[in-house]
Amino acid sequence: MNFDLSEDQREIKRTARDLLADRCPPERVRAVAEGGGPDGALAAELAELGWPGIAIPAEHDGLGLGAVEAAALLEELGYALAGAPLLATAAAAFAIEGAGSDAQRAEWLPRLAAGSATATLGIAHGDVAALVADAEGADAIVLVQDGRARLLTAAEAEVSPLETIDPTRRYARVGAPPGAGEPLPGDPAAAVDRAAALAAAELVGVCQRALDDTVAYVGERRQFGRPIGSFQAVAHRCSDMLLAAESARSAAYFAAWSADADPDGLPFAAALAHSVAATSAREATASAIQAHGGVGFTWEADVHWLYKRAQVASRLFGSVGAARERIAGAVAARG
Amino acid sequence: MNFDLSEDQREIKRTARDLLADRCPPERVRAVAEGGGPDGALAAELAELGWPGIAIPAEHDGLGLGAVEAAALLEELGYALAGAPLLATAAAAFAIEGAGSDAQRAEWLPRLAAGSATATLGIAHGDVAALVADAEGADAIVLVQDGRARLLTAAEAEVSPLETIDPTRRYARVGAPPGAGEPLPGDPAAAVDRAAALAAAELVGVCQRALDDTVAYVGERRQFGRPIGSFQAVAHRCSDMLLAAESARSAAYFAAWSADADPDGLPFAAALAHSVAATSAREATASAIQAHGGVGFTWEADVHWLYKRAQVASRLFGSVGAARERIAGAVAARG
Amino acid sequence: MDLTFTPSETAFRDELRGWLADNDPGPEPHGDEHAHFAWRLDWQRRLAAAGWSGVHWPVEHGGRGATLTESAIFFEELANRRAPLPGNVLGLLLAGPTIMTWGDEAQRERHLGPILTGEEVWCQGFSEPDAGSDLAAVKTRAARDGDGWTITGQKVWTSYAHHARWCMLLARTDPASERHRGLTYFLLDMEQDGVEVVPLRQITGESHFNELFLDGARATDAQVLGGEGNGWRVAMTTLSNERSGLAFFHQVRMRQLVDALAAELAERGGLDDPRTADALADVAAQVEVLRLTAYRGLTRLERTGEPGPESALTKLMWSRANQALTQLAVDALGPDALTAGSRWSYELLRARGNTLEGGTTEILKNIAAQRVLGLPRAS
Amino acid sequence: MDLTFTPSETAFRDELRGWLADNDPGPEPHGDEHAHFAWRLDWQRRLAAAGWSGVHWPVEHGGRGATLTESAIFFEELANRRAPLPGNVLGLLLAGPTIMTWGDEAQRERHLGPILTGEEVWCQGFSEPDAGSDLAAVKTRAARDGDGWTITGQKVWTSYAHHARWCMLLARTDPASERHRGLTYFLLDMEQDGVEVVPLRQITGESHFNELFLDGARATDAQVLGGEGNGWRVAMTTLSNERSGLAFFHQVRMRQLVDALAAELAERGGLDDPRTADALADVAAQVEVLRLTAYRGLTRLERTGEPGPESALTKLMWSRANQALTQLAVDALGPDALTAGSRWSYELLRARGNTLEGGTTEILKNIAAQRVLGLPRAS
Repeated sequence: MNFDLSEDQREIKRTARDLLADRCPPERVRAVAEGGGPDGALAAELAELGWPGIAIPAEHDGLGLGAVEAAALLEELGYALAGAPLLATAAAAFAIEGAGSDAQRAEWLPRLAAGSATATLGIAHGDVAALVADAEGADAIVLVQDGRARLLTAAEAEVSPLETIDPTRRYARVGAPPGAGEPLPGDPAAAVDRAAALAAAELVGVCQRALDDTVAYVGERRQFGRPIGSFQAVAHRCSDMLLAAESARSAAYFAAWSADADPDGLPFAAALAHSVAATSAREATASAIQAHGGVGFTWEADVHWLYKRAQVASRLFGSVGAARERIAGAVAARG
Repeated sequence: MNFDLSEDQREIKRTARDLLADRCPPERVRAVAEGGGPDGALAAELAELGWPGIAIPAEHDGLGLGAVEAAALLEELGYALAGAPLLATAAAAFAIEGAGSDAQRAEWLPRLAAGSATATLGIAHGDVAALVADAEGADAIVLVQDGRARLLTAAEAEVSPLETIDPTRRYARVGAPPGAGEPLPGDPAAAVDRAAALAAAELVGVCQRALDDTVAYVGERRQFGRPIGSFQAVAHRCSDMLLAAESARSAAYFAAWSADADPDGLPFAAALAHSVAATSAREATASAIQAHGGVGFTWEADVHWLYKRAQVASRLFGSVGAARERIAGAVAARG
Repeated sequence: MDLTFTPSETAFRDELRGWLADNDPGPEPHGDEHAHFAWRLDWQRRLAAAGWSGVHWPVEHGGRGATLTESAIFFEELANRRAPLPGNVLGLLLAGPTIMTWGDEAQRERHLGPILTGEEVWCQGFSEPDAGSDLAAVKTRAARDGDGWTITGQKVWTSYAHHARWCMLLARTDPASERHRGLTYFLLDMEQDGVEVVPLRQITGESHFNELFLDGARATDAQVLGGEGNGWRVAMTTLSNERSGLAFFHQVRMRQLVDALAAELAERGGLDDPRTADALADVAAQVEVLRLTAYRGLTRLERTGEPGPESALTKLMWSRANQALTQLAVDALGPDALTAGSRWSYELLRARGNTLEGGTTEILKNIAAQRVLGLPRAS
Repeated sequence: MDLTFTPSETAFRDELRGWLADNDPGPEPHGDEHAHFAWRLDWQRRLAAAGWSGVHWPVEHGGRGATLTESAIFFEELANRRAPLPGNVLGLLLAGPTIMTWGDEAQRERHLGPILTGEEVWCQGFSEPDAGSDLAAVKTRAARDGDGWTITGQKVWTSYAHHARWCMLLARTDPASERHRGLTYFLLDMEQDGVEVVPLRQITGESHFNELFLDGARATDAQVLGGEGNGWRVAMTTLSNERSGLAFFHQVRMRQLVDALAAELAERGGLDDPRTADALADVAAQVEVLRLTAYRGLTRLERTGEPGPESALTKLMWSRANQALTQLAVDALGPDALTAGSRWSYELLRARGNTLEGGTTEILKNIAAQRVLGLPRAS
């Protein structure tokens, strides 16, 4: 029993934190968001480092690490609100690896690992996925629909850019006529769960950033002659944010570990991670705005990007309500 | 537009507050609860004063006042956790007055007003009402079932005493074979709504008592060298309790006024009062225990009676979920 | 207790309704903040021309002498008709009544008329960057300079400053003073060098608030309101007028939002999900309680002349309900509702300001605890 | 990261499971608190006889030398088998480790054995009526008296006091001292005049806690633990041992409660209501997160020797989850669940204590803010 990152995994996380702190300071995040993103230079640099292929098997030229390592990385990308499409590519790679044919794997995974191609994954209802991350410019789009997946090239998919309240990432609505693209022969369910685990990890980073920025602010900012963090209402708000962040972290890491080591437990763990991380991230980022006082409501304070990311990213792989339904089903079944 | 008690109504409330403070101090409430209630002496005294007949028309020997006056009284009975069956009798009287025949009114209302008979009302599903206040010893029991009501005498009803967590009042399960008792010819819906308005008013009193006792305690009790009420976490908890109490009061008074003056608005107002008062009372009384610290968890501190009353009384005329369904239906309909 | 209107209140409402039926504010301009404000000012001019501006002002000052209830009705009916607030809302609700209370004849004469018509717009210069919720920490300095004053400092959250001709300005005239003492209330002319207005962008992308930089701005003795060193008391008059009638405008707007959400959900079948219906009922109940509590506060104010606990609570209720409502909308309507510029995503973001503007939730709970419940202050 | 057990952990668990399969604690006595406690003491005697008492104690002191994970497994398995906590749980978790850390040879020799077997039960005399959550405000006075001490004062919330032979007692030995200084930690013999135990009835009707009145109680110098004036540090050792293994017992119990509620709801068709299913999922998720976070804390403690933020948080999670769970049960199961003495009504009332016992929610949030997040203390 060891429920913590290994030294190697912590090293990945530290490296990512340092690199992204340098490359994605708040000014950069704002510039990307105001410029409509994505951050091409950053994406290129991360591809150089092999990050897009972190969880792609070595036989397909990836780094061959696991979902836990990918989660550690995604947490830092969320922490920095980095404008690089790693979550999208990882999600699509999971699907191609897990449900694709040998030929599909050989065609796509090495290019995704190298960053010479990007991909994304969307959950479709009636041939349309309402919210897909980084679909514009993606070379491949995996649409999961009623338990089956198909792979569309950029030419085959109908990508309508969607300007959401979260401009730190590009989103789109993606449709495809019935029969367009080529089917992935396998069951994509596990890949969607793995993607949900990584999305949850990204939200853990969002929670942690909201907490860190808030703790720093309320320790400095003075009112009524003392730092506002010494007011119990503010201090307890920060404690609640800590609770939210650590809850999300427990659930997201658990889902990532399940993805690597416990396939039977993955559906429950992924639903748990989605539900807990989404709730935590919304609460923690709303709290961050509140704890910053009037300043938190201004564009320049930058905490709003976290709130906006939390709101939109929570919906990427379904609703919290749907995740809760899966949890309730699992609990009823084990009774 | 005047949304406040009139001077006469405030006088009724003040009189009740003073009388009950004298007759029902915490020691008395505890004695009644530990002895299994009810408080016969108190009930007799209140009957002398005509309180059971406060909303019974003068032509039936009642005081002929309205639901607002009754609500003001019930609020004080809740504030004191008085062990007298006035809510039950008022609920039954509403049904007999509103849905009964002339003969039924003439038979029962004068006796209920005089306190020479008591009655109660229960919501039945499948011939059984799961939770009825003060049914033991009641001379008449009105069972409302699928929109129709029937009146049972003590001999006709099967009353099984129910020991709930709230021993400040007696509750029972009441069953009756199909066809037992005599039907009330009219529609009892408005009577049930009026009863719910009074139950909500009673819970307003419970909220207010929880607040008053807590404010008194945290103003006195010192820790870390200062009154605990000066800690922001405690102070804000009290503010939340105030918010809960005033929310419940707004909703309960509105329902009582609607009962007197706006029959069309009553169903919505009653559901609102039930939902808001139940939620507020549970929150405020739980908060009262918490704000009292470890002492609040002791039998001797007496705040637990308020919590227990809030839990059980919230269910007297249906669940909060059912009230919410009615609210949602009303909102959808007005859209 | 009577939640219906009296005959005279009904007459007032019907007269207003009649006028509103004939006087449409016209379509709301979207996207252009200046056009939007011009629309609101024009609306105020039309209200004023018909005698509907400053309804709660005494007749002697050009108002209609409306009762508090009539004033509430006025704002409710405006909202019911989806008319905007008058452009010079701060002048009507804050500056005007404060000048009536503390102003001398010349000040009343000079200012009240242009406030009523909207000819001169007002803003409020109380908050400062370092002071935040702590009003007594005002640092803006007004120094005696010949027969007038020279003012230096910075204000923040000054809504309408970029449209305003005048500012209700709180500044420290006694440099040795601390906290509430040594403050003076100025009627500051915004049209001068030394006054710079910089818009402050909100998280919604709009700029409704401003920073106000004062660098050697001038005020005359005649522009001091209520006397030198008396600024705290004058400011309290302004604050006690805050939110009075507006609660009723907000309350109707909240109800409109609830109804709009219910309609949109019903159209999509969203109310078939009992979870959504339950959450909608919860929010609708909060909004209804807000309405009722606002009326209770109004009655109390009419009866006693003192605001009761209700007035401290409606702001808390409103902000909480609006945040819950907008989150529900986004949850229940799905990704469509998260589109930038869509109604619900705008409302979601805007609602985050509700627990900050006009007194943060934390400050309002302090006030409720100390002033309403009488709890001891934190030492 | 590996959430499976190592071979040695599995071996430990299997050995324990094997023993538990052969050794049933027997039916839980209901309604008679003394019989219930006797049952738990008997259970401890059987655990001790088989070498399963004090599993986390070093072998040299009669324990099993279990790792933290094994200790967690021990408590989980106990809960899984619905076995009770050992009767002398405060001796095993608090008194024993504190005596190992601070005791001299004679104290260890005298006390550790009877703690392990349950022969001598311990209680904890820290809290006082006027001190509440403020441990440094201890007023109980121990006065030098010949070659020993005479102790006068009052303690409260002393669970097990009515069964205890010994008490971990914190008293002030320097009457001029303030706050943390001048306190001394005594191993107080409860079997003497001058010690009176008065049960404190809880809102559930039970009496698991007591008031402890000390009126001239005696202690010898040999009964001082860790030296005169060093009581605060010794007490901190006791507190840092609090809740360690118990979190895992609670966590399994919470999961059992979730499962029991799910089964009861399923039987009545309650889960067909999406509102109920959603609320159940919420609570189940909280309980799962509690379990996971407790494991993360355990790993951190094993790796660094220092409890991480997790240990401060699991108590907050547990208390919140249990209050939500029991309210849901009562809401969803209807009036039946409100019957006095029924499972769910008992759990509902008992859960109110969760946010008070073992550190109130307010104190734990202070700790999280100051010690974990490094926020400034309130002045």
